[in-house]
Amino acid sequence: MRLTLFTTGVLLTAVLRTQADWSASRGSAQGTAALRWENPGALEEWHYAWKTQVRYKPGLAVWASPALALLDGRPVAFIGGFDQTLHALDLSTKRVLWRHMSNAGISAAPVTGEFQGRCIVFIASNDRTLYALDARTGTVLWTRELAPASPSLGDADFTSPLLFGGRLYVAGFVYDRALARSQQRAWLYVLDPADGRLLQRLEIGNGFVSEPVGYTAGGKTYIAIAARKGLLQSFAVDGDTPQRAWTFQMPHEVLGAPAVETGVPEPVLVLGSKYGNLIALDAATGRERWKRMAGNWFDNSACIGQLDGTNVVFAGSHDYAVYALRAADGSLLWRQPLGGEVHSAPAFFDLNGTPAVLVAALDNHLHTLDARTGRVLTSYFTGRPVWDKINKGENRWGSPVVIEAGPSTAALYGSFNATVYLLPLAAPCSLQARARSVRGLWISLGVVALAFGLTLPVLTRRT
Amino acid sequence: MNDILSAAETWLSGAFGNIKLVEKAMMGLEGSYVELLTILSLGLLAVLPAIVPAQRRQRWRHLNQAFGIIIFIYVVFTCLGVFGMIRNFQRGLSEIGRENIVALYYCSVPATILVTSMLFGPAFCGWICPTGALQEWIGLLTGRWNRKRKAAGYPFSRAAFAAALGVAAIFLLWMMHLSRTRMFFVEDASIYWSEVLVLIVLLLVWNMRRWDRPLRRLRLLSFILVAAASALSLRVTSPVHLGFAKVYDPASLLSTVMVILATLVIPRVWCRYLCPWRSAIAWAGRHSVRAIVLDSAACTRCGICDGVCDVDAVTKGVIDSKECHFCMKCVDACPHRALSIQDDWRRPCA
Amino acid sequence: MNDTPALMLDCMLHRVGNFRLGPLSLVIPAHAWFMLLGPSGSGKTTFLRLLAGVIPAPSGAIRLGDRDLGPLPPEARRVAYVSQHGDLFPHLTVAENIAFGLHFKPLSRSARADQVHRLLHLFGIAHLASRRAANVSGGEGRRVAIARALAPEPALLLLDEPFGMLDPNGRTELQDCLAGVHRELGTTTLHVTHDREEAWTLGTRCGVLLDGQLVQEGTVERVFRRPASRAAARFLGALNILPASAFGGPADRWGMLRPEHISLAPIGKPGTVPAVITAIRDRGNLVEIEARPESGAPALRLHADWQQARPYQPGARIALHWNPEHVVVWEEPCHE
Amino acid sequence: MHRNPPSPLVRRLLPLLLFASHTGLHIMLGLAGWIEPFELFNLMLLTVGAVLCLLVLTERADYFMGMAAMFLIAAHALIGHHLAPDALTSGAILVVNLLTVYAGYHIFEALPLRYGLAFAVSYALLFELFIRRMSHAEPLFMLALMGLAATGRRFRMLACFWALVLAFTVCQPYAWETALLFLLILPAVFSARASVRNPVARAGLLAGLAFLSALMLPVLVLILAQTPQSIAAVLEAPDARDALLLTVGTATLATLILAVFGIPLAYALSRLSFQGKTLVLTLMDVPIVIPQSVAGIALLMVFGRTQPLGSALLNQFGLTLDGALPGIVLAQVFVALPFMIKPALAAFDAVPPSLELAARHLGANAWGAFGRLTLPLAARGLFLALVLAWARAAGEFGAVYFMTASPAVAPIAVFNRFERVGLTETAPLVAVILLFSLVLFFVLQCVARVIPTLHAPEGDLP
Repeated sequence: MRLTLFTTGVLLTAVLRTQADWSASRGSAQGTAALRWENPGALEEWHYAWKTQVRYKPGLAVWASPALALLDGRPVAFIGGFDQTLHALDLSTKRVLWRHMSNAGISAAPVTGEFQGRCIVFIASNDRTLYALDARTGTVLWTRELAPASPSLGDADFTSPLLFGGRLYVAGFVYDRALARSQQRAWLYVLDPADGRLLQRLEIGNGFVSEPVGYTAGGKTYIAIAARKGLLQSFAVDGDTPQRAWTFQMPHEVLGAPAVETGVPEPVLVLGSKYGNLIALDAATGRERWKRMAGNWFDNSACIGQLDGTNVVFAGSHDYAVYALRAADGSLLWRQPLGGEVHSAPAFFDLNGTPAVLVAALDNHLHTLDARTGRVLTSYFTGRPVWDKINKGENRWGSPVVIEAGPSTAALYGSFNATVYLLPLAAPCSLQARARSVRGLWISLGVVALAFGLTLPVLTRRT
Repeated sequence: MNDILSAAETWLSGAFGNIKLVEKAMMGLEGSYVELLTILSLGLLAVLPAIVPAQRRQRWRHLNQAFGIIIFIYVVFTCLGVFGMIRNFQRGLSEIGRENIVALYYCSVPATILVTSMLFGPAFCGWICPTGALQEWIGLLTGRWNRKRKAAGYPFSRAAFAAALGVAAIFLLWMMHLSRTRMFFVEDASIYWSEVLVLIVLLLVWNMRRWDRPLRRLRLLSFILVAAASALSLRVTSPVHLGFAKVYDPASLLSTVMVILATLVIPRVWCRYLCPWRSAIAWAGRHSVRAIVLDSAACTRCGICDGVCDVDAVTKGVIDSKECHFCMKCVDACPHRALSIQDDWRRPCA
Repeated sequence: MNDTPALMLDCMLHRVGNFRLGPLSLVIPAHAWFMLLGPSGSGKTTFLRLLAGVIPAPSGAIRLGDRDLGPLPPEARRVAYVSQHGDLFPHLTVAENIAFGLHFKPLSRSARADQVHRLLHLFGIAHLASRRAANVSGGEGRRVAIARALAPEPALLLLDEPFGMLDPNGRTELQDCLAGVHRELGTTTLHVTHDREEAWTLGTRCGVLLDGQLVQEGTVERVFRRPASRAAARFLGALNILPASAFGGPADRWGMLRPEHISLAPIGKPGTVPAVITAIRDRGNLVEIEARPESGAPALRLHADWQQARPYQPGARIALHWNPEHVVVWEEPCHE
Repeated sequence: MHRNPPSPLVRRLLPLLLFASHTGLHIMLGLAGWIEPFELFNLMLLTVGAVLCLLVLTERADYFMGMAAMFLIAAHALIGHHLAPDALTSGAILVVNLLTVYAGYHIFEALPLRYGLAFAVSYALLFELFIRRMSHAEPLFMLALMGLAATGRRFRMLACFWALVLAFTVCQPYAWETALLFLLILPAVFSARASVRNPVARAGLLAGLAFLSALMLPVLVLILAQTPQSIAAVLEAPDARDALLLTVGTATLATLILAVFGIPLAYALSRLSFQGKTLVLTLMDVPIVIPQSVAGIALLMVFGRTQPLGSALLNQFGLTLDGALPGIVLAQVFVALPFMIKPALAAFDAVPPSLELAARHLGANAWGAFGRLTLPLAARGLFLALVLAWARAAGEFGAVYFMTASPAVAPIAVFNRFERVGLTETAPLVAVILLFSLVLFFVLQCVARVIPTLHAPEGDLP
C-alpha cells in the first residue's frame, strides 16, 4: 500500500514536470522543434505504420508534424494524419498509448500543454472541430466546433493551436461555395482552454492562414499570424481582446509560419515567401530589418537556433538548399544544397555535443547538418512519397521533430509513405543512406560510361 | 427473373467489394479542370493532323507544335518530363480506387498519348511533343549542313568531330561545376542520360552509318531503365523537363543544354536514340488505325522522301513504322503523290 | 592376333525354372565367326549371358584358351558382349563411347587415341566421332556399339542379333562392314541370330540351338545342306520336308530334298518323275514352282529362274529330276 | 455490316429534326430552370450542334457520325450536367463519348459483328463498373473509354485492356501484381496454337494458368511490396544476416550428410531387391507424413540432453544436440531425408541396368561402372534431389524449432520477428529469403541444364 502511494506520488510529480515548452506548434516561437529529455533511456528505432481497417488502404496518409511531450518521464509523441486519427505513441517502449479518430483528415500538428495540472493535447481536425484530449488516456475533455456546418462548405483547413497566456488560439479557413472568391474568410479563434468556450473570433484574411505564433517583445506579448496571400499580422494580446499591433504585406504567397527570436530585447521575426526571399522584421513594430534572396521559394517556416551565443536563422528552400543566416543582420553563414526541394521546417538541436539541424527534403531523405558548417552529417531514407509535389497537398508539409537526449537523440518524422519513423541520430540506424560524395558522382559517371561501352557489342550483335 | 437478377446483384456486389474503397466518389471535377484540359487539348492536337488542309500542312504542324509547348508548360506541367510521365503513369494507376481525380491527373497525359497513337498514328512525336519541337527548331540552324552531310552518306568529318568533342568538354566542365554546388543522388538520372548522349554523339560523328541503327535500340533500354526505376520508387529526374517542371533543377538544365547542342550535330538526336516514350509510342503506332501508305505503282524510287525525313525513317518510299514520327514531310514532299495517309480498321496487329 | 584362343565348352548346363540350357559341349576355333541359329526362346541370349558372365553356370566348364571363365567376373573375362540394343552411353560422344573400355587398361593417352581412331576408321564412323551417342541413327549405333566392344581387344566377341530392327540396306552395309572388320581383326566371334541369310553371309561355322539343346554344329554349308534333324531343317527354312518315300527313300522315315536340287527335265526322260504344276509363285529373284508328282505323292517345291519358268502355267505337265544323293533321310519314324 | 443509305427525305429531315428538338428543349428546359439557358458552355454546344447540322445537310460530314455527334451533344447539353457531378465533367464525358462512337462506328462497319458486340458489351460493363459500382468515378470512366476506343478492334488488345481495368479496379489492393499475372496469362492463351483447333485444351490452359496465378499471387505481392531500401536494411541488420548465414550453413551441412548416406542407399534400393524393401520405401515417407512439430518432439525425446541417448552423447563425445547447432542439422536431415532419397531413387531407376552391364563387359568393375557411368547419368536427378533436400532443410521450421530455437535459422527468425514487431517489419526479411530462394533456384536450373541427361538435347539431332 505504501509502495503504491509512493509510486503514485512519483508519477504525479513526473506528470507535473511535463515539459510545458511544447505549447506552440514547433515547440516555441523559435521553432526549434526539439524536446530535451533529461534522464534519457534508450530510444530504439521504430517504424510505425498503422492501417485503418475502415477507410483507407495503408499508404495514402500525409502525416502532419508530430508534437512531443514528456509523460511520466518518458517521451511521447502525438501525430495525426489524413487517416483522420490522432495517434499517441510512447517512444521509449514503442507502444501506442491511444488513438483518437476524428471525422476528417488532420493536416495540422497537435499541441501539448499543461493546463490546470493535467497534460492536454489540443488538435484541430479538418472536420472544423477543436479537440482537447487527456494526453495520458486519450479521453476527450471537450470539443468545440469552430465553423457551423453548412451544405455549402467545402474543404476546411485548420491550423495548429497555440496555448499562450492562458488562452488557446487557433486559426482556420473553410471554403464556402456559397460565397464569391473575394468573400471567403479566415478566422482566428480565441478559446478558453478549460472548457473550449469561444471567447472571440477575429477575421484575419480571405484564404489559408498559418498557425499563430506567440512571442514577447519589449515586455508585451504578441500573436503573429501569416495569411497564405502574404498578409502578416501581429496582435497584442495583453489585454482582454487581441488588438492588431501591426501588419506587413509579404511580396508573394507565404507557405509557413513566422519564427521569432526569444530571450532578446529586440527580437526579429523571420518569414520566407514564394518570391524566394526571407524577410526579418522587428517583432515589436513590424519594420523590416533585412531581407535575403534564395534560389527559389520557401516552402515552410524557418527556425532560429542559438549557435555559440548568436541567434542564427535556418531555412530550407525550394532550390534544394538549406540556408543559415545570422539573425542580427542576415549575413550568410553557409548554404548547403541537398538532393531535393527542402520542404520541411528545420529542427535545431544538440546532437551529442554538436549543434545540428535536421531537415526533410523531397529527395526522400532526412538530412542532419552540422549547424556550424552546414556539412551533411548523415542522411536517412524515409521512404517513397505517395503524394509529393502535387499542388493540392502542398499547403502544409510535415516536418521532423527531435528528442534531444545525448547519445539516444532521435528524430521523429511522419513520412509521406504513411509511416512514422523514430530514428536514432547518434547511433546506427537501418535507414542511414549511403554518403554521396563528389567523388561518388564521378565514379558513377564512369560506371555509366563503362556500361554504355559494354552495351555496344550487344547492340550490334543482331544487326 | 427478378430472383436471378437480385442474386446476380448480390454476387456482383460481393465480387466487386473492393471498389468501395473510393472515398471522394461524389467529388466532381470542379476545380481540377487541369486534367480535363489535358485530355481535351491533347486529343484535339492529335486529331488536328487529320483535319488540317494538305496544302500548308507543315505550317500547321509547326503551329500545332507551338500550341503543344504552351499546353505542356501552362496546363500539364506537373505531369511532365519524359521520364516523369512513366513514373506518374505508374503512380496514377496505383491511385485508382483511392483518389480517382489524382489517378486521372497522373494518367491523363500518358493515356491520351498512347490512345491517340493507337488510333491516329504516332503523331504525338511529330506534331505535339515539345521536346521534339525544341529539337526540330534548333536543328533548323544547322539543317542545311546536316542535309548535305546526309546526302553524302554521313562522311566522317573532322569539323563535326571537333564539335562533338566541344560538346563533351562543355559537359565535363559543367559537371565539375555542378558537383561542387549540389548534392547528387542516384535519382538524378538526367546527368547520366546526358552523359550517354555525349558518348552517342561522339560515336555517331565518328561513324554514323555503322552506329545509327544499332544505337536506336537504346530507346528500349532507356524505357526499361526508367520503368524499373519508377517501380523501385526512385524519383529519376528527366533530362529535358526544365521548362515544364517549374522547379530549378541544375541537372535538368545541363541535360537540356546538352540535347540542344547535340541536336545541332545530329537532327532529333534525343528522339532517335534515347527517348523512352518513343519506344512506347512506336509500339502503339504500329498497332495504329492510321498509317502512311505507299502506292508502289506511283513511286519512282527517286529518294526525295529520304532526304526530308529528320529521323531517317523512310528509304525510297518505304516507311519504317518503328521510327516514323508522322510528321508527314515525306507525304508533302513526294512529287508523284505516291504516299498517302489511310485509315484501316482491319489493319492487323504488327 | 595369334594369342586369340579358342572357346571350349564342356557339358555346360544352366537351368531356369523348367527351361534347361545344355548340357552343351562345343569348341569354337580361334578366329572363327560362329553363327548360333535358333528360334526365339531357344536360349540363345541366355547362352551369351552365360558366356559373358552375367549369369554363372552351375555346372560344366567354359574355357577360353587355357583360362577357365567360370569363376571370373564379367570384367575379367576378356569377353565383349554387344546386346540387341547396343546400349550406347548416351551422355558420351561416339569417340568417348569407343574409348570407354580403354580406360580400364594400362594404356597411354596417345595409344588410347590411336586405338579409337583406328576403330572409327575401320567402322567408317569417323565423321560421327564428336556426336552425342544419343543422336546417332540405328545402323550407326550398332557400329559404335561393336567398335566399342572391340576396343579393349577382347578374346571373344559376343553379338546378340546385331542386325535386329535395321532396314535391309543398312543390314547389308553393316554385314559387309563386319565382314571386313573380322578379316582385319580376326576376333573370335559368337554371333547369335535367327536370320539364316546372315549365317550364309558372315559365318564360318554354324550351330543350331533348339529348346536349349545344340542340335547341330559344323560349317555353315554342311549345316544348311544336311540338317541333323527334321526340327533343325524346319528351323533352317528347308522346303520339301516330306516322308522319305516321296523322294524314293524308305517309307517310314522323314526325308528332305532342297528345292534347288530339283531340276526340270524334258518330259519322258528316264529317271525323271512326271508331275503337274499346281502353283507358280514369283519370289522376285527366282520362281518357286509347286508340282505334284503324278504318282500321287505330296507336292514338291523347286526353284527355277525366271527364264526357265516362263513357258509353264499351272496345270502344265513337267518332269522333275534330282540326284538321289541329295536326299537327306533322318532316322525319325514317320507314320503316315 | 453495311448500312443501307437512308432515303433522301430522311437524310434531310432527321438532322433538322434533331437540331430543332435540341433548340426547343433548350428553350423549354431553360424556362423551366432545369438548365442555364445563357451559360457559355450550353450555348457553345448549341452552336456546335447547328454547325454539325449544316455540315450533315451539305454532305460534308459522314451522315452517321454527324448524326451521332449531334445526338450526343444534345443529350449532354440537356441532361448531362444532372447525371454527371457538374457541367465540366459532362463536357469531358461528351468528348470521350464522341471518341467512343467514332471507334465503335468503324468497328461495326469494318469488322465482323462479334467485334462490334464485344465493343458494346465492354461499354456497358465499363458503365456498370465505374458509374454504378464505383458510384460516379467519372475520371476513371473517361480514361477507360479512351482505352476501349483504342483497343476495341482486336480481341487480343481488348483482352489486355480488360486485364488492366480489372486489375486496377476489382483486384485493387493487389493491382500491380494481378496486372502482371494477367499480362502473363493473356499472351499465353492468345498465342497458344495446336495442330487441330482444340478449345478444350485452350480452356484448360486458361483455367490452369489462372489457378497457378492465384497461387503465385502471394509471392508476387510479397516481393513487389518491398523497396530496395527496406531489403538493404534487412541485410544490414545483424540478427537477420546471422539467421540467413546460419540457415545456409546448416542446410548445406545437412544436405552433405544426406548426400553421403542417402545417395548410396538410393542406389542400393534401385538396384537390389530384398525382403522388406517395400517397408524401407514406406519408412522413407515417415518424415513427410508426420507433422513437423511431432518430428521435433520425437527427436527431442531421443536426442534431448536429458534423454538417455542425448546424455550419453553428451557424456561420451561432449556433443549437445538440442539447443545447439548439431540439433539444427539433425532436424533438417530428418525432415529432408525423403526429399533426398525419393528423387535420387527415381534418378537411379532412370539409368538402365543394361548400360551398367555394358560397362562391365568393357572391363569396368562395379565401382568403375558406378563412378563413370551411373553417377554421371543420374547426375541431373541427383542434383535436383540435392536442391530439393537443401530447400526443405533450409525451410524447416517445426522440427528445428523444437530442437534448437536459438540460434535461430531463417524461418524461426521470421517467426520471432513477426511475434516481436509484426507484419510490416517482417515482410522485408521474408522477401529477402524469397528472393534468395528464387535466385538460387534460377541459378540451379541453369546449372541443371548443363548437366547431361539420358535424353538427347533437341538442337543436336542428326
